[in-house]
Amino acid sequence: MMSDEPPLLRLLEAILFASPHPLDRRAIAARMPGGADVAGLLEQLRRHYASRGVILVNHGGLWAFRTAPDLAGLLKIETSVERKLSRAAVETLAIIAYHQPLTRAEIEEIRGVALSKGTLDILFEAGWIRPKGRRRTPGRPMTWGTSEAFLDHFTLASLDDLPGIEDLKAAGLLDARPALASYGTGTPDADEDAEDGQE
Amino acid sequence: MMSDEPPLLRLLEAILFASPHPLDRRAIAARMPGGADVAGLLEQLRRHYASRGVILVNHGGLWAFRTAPDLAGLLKIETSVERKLSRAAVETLAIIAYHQPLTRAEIEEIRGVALSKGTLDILFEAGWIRPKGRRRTPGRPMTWGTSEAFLDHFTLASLDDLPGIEDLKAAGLLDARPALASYGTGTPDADEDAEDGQE
Amino acid sequence: MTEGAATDDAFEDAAPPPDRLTALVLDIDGFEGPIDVLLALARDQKVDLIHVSILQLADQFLAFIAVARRNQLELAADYLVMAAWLAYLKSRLLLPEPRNDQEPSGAEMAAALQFQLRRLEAMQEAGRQLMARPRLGRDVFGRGAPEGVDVVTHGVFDVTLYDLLKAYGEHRRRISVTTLEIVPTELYSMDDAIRRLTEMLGHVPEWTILSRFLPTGLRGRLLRRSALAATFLASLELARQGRLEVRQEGGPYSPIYLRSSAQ
Repeated sequence: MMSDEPPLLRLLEAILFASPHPLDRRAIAARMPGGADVAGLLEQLRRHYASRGVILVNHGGLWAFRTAPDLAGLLKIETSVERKLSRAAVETLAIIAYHQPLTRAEIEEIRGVALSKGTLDILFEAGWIRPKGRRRTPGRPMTWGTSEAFLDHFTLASLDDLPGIEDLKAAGLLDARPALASYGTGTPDADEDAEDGQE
Repeated sequence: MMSDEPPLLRLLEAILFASPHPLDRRAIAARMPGGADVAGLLEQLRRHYASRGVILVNHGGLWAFRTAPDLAGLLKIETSVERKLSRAAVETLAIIAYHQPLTRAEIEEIRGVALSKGTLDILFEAGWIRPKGRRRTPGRPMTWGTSEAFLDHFTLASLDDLPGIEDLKAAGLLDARPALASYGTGTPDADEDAEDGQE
Repeated sequence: MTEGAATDDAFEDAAPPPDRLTALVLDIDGFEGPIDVLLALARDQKVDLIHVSILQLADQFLAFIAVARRNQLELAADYLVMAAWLAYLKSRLLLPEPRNDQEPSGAEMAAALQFQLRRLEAMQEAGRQLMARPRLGRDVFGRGAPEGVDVVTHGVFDVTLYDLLKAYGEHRRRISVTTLEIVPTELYSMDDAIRRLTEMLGHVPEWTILSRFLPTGLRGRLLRRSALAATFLASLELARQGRLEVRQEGGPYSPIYLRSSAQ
């Protein structure tokens, strides 16, 4: 009854099962004999698991086994109590996800209110957002974007998978467009970072 | 292509996969709908995985998925992969990143405490710091800076992408209790007052 | 392009009932600023935001502010800024547009407000949908007991960028606190001066110049000057208690002499 499976597929399966975190193709290839068709094997493995209770997912180029989402209600796994995110944090996360990369001042402009100090910190600590380089504008403000862990956590294959993103794009709601601030309501009193007063 | 697998088998598979420790039959039954033939399902699942890279093992009545023993050599499984870096080392790395190039003595001056012997060695072995030439001062001390691998690990495009002090402040990382502050309970002023008052 | 007096007639009867405004005012802490309140008011119009009446919205917001005032509720400044802006927008929408005006037209301002509201509504909805997705650690799970494989590209240490920046932040905070603590100890305190003077008092029956009472071996100009000031103040305090006498002849800046009280 042994091993009708090709050896490389078994090895790939074992590597992904054993890894404590998702792996990209390069990390997988480094564990496999040279010349292995990693992409092909991954696809083969993904298909094998597609209908099972554990599935192989690809989130932003990182591969990992996960329990099937449709079992969510049935699985009673003892989890650490999850801290509920504040409304401000949820909104801020959505804004960063859909508009990235963007600066703190731009987040505040979209929300029409100053960000309280801990909001970005909570999202950063959760590992969902990260700095994405500086804007080439005066003051060179820092921009923020989402991380790979964000895709993994919210079970998104890529940013294109964000709920409703196509519709939002088509409706022009993701356009960088000066909103109220440029018509004289003034920016929210963003305390210290007056640096990006680019209006 | 979905679910030719019986639902209970899928659930069992997910339970065993997600469990942080091996489970006995009673613990499994407690997580399944009443009346499920746990013994039969376990045997069915064991057979399915028998020839794969991951197998279902039963050790003393406790069930768990394990990578197939014949692959162990190829996997080079290590007992503890993710070591925690000491606080002193993380801080030292941060100081090198922000102030480079700088000498060991300068690191100690900035931190206000002597560096313990291994700290720089650990960072060097991790590949995150590297010598950056000698200072043209008496004794010609060696200076340190961060490496390409450092940028890689922290997925920074360049050193310029490290947030500035203002960014850290804005993100709440310079606050005593950033998480609390965001809920409006933090009163950072109070601490400072207390310190001034003691003379 | 968005607004005209004609379209507003349709909403004439749709003014929000006063208790709705009162409810909003009482719930003010549940809102994330004036735009959020505007969004709630706009939803009350029960039309797609594209068709919302900006003019009516402005009226509703101004009515909301009035209710807040009547309830003696202190509103943050940005609510008042928004109210002023909406009042201005209203006048721009109602009055004929002046020719060759550099200012944005009322219609442009209304369009900007409408865009802002639609974008915020879209983001709030996106946030809800995001949170409703199957989530790792809640709905889907990774391997509970990974055996661990040496992962080549990820290094050995489990340190995130957050950890790194947090460490630096804590370091900065600590050194800023240290600076605060060092400065005061550089000064010679009045308590020290009183203690020192009291100890010396019994031994100075004759007039002795103040500088002789200063502690020796003080380093730094600031410290010496603070010692002089503290000792002088201490001498006044002890003179008030009747324990020593102070004498200065020749007006300001001339030498000051001390001696023990004759008792």
